[in-house]
Amino acid sequence: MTLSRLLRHETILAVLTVIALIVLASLSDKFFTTENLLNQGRLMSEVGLVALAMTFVIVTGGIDLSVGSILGLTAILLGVFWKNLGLPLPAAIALAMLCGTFAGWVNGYIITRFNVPALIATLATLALYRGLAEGISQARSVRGYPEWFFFFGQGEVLGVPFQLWLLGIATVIAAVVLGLTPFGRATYAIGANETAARFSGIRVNATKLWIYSAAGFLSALAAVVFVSRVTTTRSDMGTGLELDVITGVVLGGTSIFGGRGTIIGTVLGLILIQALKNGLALSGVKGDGTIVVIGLVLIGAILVGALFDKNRGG
Amino acid sequence: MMKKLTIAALLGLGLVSSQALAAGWTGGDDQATNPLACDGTPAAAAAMPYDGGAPTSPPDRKGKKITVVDVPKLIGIGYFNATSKGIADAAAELGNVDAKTDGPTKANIDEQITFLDNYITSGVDGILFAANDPVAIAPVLKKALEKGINVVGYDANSTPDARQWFVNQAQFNGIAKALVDSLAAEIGEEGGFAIVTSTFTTPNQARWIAEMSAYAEKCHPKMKWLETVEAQEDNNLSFNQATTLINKYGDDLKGIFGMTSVATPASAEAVTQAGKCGNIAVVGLATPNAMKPYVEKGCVKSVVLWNPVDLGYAAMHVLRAVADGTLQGGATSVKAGKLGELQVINGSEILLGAPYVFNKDNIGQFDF
Amino acid sequence: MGSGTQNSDSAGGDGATSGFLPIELRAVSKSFAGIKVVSNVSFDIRPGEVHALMGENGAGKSTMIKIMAGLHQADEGDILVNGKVVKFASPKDAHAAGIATVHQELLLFPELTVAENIFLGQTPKTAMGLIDWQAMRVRARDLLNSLDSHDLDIDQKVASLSVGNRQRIEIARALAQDARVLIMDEPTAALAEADVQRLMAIVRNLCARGVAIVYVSHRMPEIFALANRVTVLRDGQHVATKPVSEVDEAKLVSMMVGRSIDRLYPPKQGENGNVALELRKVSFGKVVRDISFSLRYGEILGLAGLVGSGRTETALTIFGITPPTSGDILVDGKPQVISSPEAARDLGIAYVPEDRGQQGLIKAQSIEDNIALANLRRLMRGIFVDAARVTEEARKAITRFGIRARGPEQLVRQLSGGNQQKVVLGKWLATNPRILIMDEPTRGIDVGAKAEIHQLMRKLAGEGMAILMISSELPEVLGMSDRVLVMGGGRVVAEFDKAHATAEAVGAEMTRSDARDAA
Amino acid sequence: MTVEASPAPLGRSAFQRFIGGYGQEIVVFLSIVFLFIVVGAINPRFLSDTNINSIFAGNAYIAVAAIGMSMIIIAGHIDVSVGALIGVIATIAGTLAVSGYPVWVAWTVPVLFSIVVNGLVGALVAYTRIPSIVVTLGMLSILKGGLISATAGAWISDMPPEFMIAQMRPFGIPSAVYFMVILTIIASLFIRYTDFGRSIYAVGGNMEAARAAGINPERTVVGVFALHGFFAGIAGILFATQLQVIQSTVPPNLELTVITASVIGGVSILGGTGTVIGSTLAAILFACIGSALIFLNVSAYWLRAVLGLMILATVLADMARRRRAK
Repeated sequence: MTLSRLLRHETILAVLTVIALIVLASLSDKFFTTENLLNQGRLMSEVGLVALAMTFVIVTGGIDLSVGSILGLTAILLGVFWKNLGLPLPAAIALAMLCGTFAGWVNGYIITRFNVPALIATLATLALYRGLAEGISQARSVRGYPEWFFFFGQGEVLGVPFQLWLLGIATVIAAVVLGLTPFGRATYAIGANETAARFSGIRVNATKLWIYSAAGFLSALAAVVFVSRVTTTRSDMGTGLELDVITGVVLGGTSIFGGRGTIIGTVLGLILIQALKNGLALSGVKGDGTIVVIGLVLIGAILVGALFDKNRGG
Repeated sequence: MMKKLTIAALLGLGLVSSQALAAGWTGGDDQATNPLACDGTPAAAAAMPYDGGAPTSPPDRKGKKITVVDVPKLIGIGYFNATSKGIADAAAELGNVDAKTDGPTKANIDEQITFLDNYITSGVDGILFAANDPVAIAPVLKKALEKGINVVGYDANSTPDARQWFVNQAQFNGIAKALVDSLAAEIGEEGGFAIVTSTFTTPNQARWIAEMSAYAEKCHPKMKWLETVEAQEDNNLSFNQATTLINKYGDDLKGIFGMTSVATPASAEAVTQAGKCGNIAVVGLATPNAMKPYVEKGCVKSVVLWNPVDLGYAAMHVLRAVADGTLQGGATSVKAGKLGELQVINGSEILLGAPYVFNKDNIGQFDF
Repeated sequence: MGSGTQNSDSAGGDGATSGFLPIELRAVSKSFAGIKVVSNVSFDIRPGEVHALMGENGAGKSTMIKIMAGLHQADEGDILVNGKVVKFASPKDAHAAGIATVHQELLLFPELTVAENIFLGQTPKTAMGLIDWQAMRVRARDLLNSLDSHDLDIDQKVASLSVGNRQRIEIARALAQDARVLIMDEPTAALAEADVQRLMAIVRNLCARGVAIVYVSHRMPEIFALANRVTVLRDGQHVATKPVSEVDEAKLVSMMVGRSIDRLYPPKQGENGNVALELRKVSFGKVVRDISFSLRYGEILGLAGLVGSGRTETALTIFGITPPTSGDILVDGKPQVISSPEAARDLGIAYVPEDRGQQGLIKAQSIEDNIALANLRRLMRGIFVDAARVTEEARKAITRFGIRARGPEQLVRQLSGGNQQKVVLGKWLATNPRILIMDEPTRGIDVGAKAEIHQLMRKLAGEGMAILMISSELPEVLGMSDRVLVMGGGRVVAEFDKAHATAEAVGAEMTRSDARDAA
Repeated sequence: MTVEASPAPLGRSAFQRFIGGYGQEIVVFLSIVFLFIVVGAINPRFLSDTNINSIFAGNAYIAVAAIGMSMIIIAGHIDVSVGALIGVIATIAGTLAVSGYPVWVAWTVPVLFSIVVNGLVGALVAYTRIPSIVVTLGMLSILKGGLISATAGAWISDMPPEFMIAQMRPFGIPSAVYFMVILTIIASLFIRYTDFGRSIYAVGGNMEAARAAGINPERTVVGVFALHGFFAGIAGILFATQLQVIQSTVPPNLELTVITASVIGGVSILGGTGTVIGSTLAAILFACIGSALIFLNVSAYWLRAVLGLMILATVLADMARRRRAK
């Protein structure tokens, strides 16, 4: 009962995704090919990684607008640590990811310690982190990374893009943590009723700190993949990422009010968006038309979900 | 308390920055500059071997109808509308090209890559691009070459091996010279000026500013750079930033450089609305249509730009020539329709010509 | 308004002619999703009377109230106002007919001022049709003064007010509407004793002005002190409407429950054991000051006092929500640092909080999810939550506490108040606590469920559990406690053993402490 | 607490009520004064009438849009599509103006369009209970994509001079400033002195209580979105007529600026409280900061970091103030 309740939106979404795939495949014979699909997987990896963490964030009833800025900041730090400070690249990567995770932790700290609504706190850090990226880099790009580094963003393992493996593993971990562990239960409980969760002995602040740090960590991981994929570092990387990520998560059925949502839904939401972007482009629809379609699908899918909910009573 | 800290931090940053500025003008990049001679003697063009890439076993496209996609930095600004028009004109003229323009709505490297990737999959014959980042775009362009697609850049280059040819509207140092000389002529050798650019990360603008800085140091050493401000590709922000500069420097500000086709008209507007026409010169890169009102009123004397319609036109012709196999590595010139023979420089670049300086007398003749 | 009340005698006698009844219900029925929650109910309300509406939770009282308030529309039957059939499409229509409601959950706007809360929806206007704030403030002051609430600041935001004061605002709000019928849904459920007295005075005051009151409460003493007539509902059916003089408590209960219930508090079983919990000069800021007491295994210690006297605050300090700023807490004789509810739970302390909906339960989740929440670490297999054991644990609780539910996966928000409370209890008892703190354990719970919970508390104490009970219902404190502590101004002001804990003595200490607090 | 403040004759004094009701607004106002004094002391040109004029005029359209946004947030909702909407309005207005329609048509039709579009958004939010952030996120895509599809990004220029309402300068002051000031005053009075205005607070503060008080929350939500559409429409017209050309694209990040102005102005993101004066002051504060940073020679590279820091500082100061108030 509970499961079916949670899966209701996901079911609609799955049906919608399948329909979209069929329609798109019939519109262009280049769409449903292994090569294209794997390539699309590569392109959605960065958004996907961040969306996993964002699902947790939104399930707790929060939001994180600063993920794109954290991605930019991490990318810049990676470059600066390596080129300007002369650290070995692996150390630079590790240190930059640590900083990205710390940026996420700072979000969590502001939110839990000062009781600032997440939307406001991360609106401020959205500007702050991007500003730090610009200030530290002085708007200079860092290029000329060694060849081995490009493996993260361009390499393949068993014919599948490396970052798709990364996304797959992260997805499984996230789904397991959210669906099957006490941490996941705590996440839902916090989103549904934070006070009651605290009164039940759930460590609310610690849980939130973990989640925002994880959002920072996954944004940082996405930054490494991104830098490796495009072979350069710029301070404007990841601009606007937050809207793509939030659209995917919300389309996936996670309630923006918290307490409800699944990783499966998020993954379906991401696939649907990526399939639309790619499939419509392949069938000759221009980018601006695709944006309109995605907006309509977002409203439509949530609308259908809401109507179904109403019909079942509750 | 918090506020005091903020102010302290703010002042601290201010100090830091003013020291850091000694090196060059804010907004310039850190690559080597190559300022032209002050008197305009052309630099000796060292012949370079072809350094562009080559598509892997492309099909024979000679004379056949090809589909071409043009992915500019972003769509929805006047400049790329003009290049897009040039491409469409050339395609219509050639008759055997099916060309369309598509791209991101923001100058975003990631989205541009996604667009290119999708078009590679959909199986186009040729790609025209203006890169948001020369390095970031390289992998996806190389992928296109591997698929046997002909790749030609214009406006903003990629690393040379990631494309076949690049149509260069004007060399960076040439633009820099034209801009700085124009402003010096208007405000004199000792005037103070400021720069309104898009963002510090935009490669072309950063390159120009660096070259301008180098050229000014060499040829107009007493001109006083005041500061550079960012204004995105946003009309209103450009206007506000330019207005603030005018208010801040008062009579010390004699001129403004607009580095983009958005910033220049907005700066001219700011000067107009501040009632400073004739006191503050505006020189910059811009499309003639946006500048006509200011040039005709005499508020702006000269606008520097190549003709973007011609740029798109040339790029399309180059792509056709590449597809037909008539343009190959080592060539010294290429025929580009009504533009005639264009010269090959730097190994794999095709020079559109010298930058064009629009003024009151000729601006009425252009419509783009 | 006011012209139609000429035959309102203050005692609410039976002389009213039906043509001028402020409200009359005829054979009203209402179904939700095919289930009939109210079936064929008829009664009337006379001017100036207090009409008690009674019944167990789920009997249909709330639905009846909502129908009268215009929030629900009856499927069948008629509502008559002044003898005319009316249709209430929205609360606005009910207001226009002179019917106002003081909802149990106090429907106020926390961020708006007292004055505005009273008048929102019917603000005084200037000649230009704009809101006349000055007139609004003057009238708000007058209304509150007429309710003997001179101390309420009309410019204060409601967010910072106590429950009793919020209720006064709701009543003032009803008066501002010139209400002829005032429906009060469990008005005393969240009130401390002194506030209850004050409320009863206000109710009498209103009746004297000719306002009819529909009074819903589970508390018998109030019914007999206030009501003229009583209507009893059971399972959506109308059992009877009688003058209060014709019934006694036992009779009312049997009408409500359909069977007789032992209303006696269960006696103590077994002997006290060792000291389970000891507080030594524990303080938290200014709300909990120098509290010292000890609680033994097998003992039920009652904590009495007015709302705001520091009872709940003390419980929160013990439970780690607001860890003590000074003093020591000893569990089993060992000093412990309790910095979070988690730490408290791990020491075997459980807390059934005062606000069930906000603090006790996650209403949007199922019974099993709620019960598992405090027990996650115990219900694991490896690093995963063992779903089967979660369900099993919930089944056990459902059986053990007689929770009436479709099954472990039913959502908590669909349960009645009593059953919800049992879920909270189930959650905490599943942690195998040795010390149980129960804050208002039977607030808003019907008679039947109340008795069950009292029985259960006794049984647990008999099995050796140490229980600290906080209650605003004096009879409950006296009936259940082995020992009573009275709090006031954040301090313990008096202690009584069972023999000396009389209503008079404890009540006197409670109010005396109130005076001390104000000083 | 059962013990309330000691009885006053009626309530609090007018001064106490002012401080209590406009805490955050006063903070923002003092910040503006503070900036004027400090920056003015360092560089007196900051206080020149031209600079003050441009500070007030430059962000006037943001202030006007933030009036509507504040109402939306007070009602417990949010609109992330306002930037795209303003871009669309500006384009429609410009297109009408260059197509030879009378200027009053070019001014009013886009505003009506904006009211209708946002009214529909409001209806979707109110009657289907889809969170407003989701609906407006979708609208953002639709408006943005639709605008580019329709215009292909062609700039609009050569608009008739009488169309350029934001550039008119009655009595030497930019007309955008009049719009900002007058609309703020009207909106403040409206939201304080009309039933509809108060119902916005009621719905945002406690939806069920509002319903019980005889307010129709759905209608209020539709109304407040339509009202927001009105202000966004005016903002769009000001935006369109500020310069000689209209870019006919979506102004970048405008929605975030507008929302930030509302929030810094003291509107709680949780709904139910705030005023429209605060957001206007905040929009002016932003213009002040933007200008001050240039005047103080803050390196442009660090500008955004400083702005973020200041937003954070304001938010934390507000939180501290609220905690003290409790």
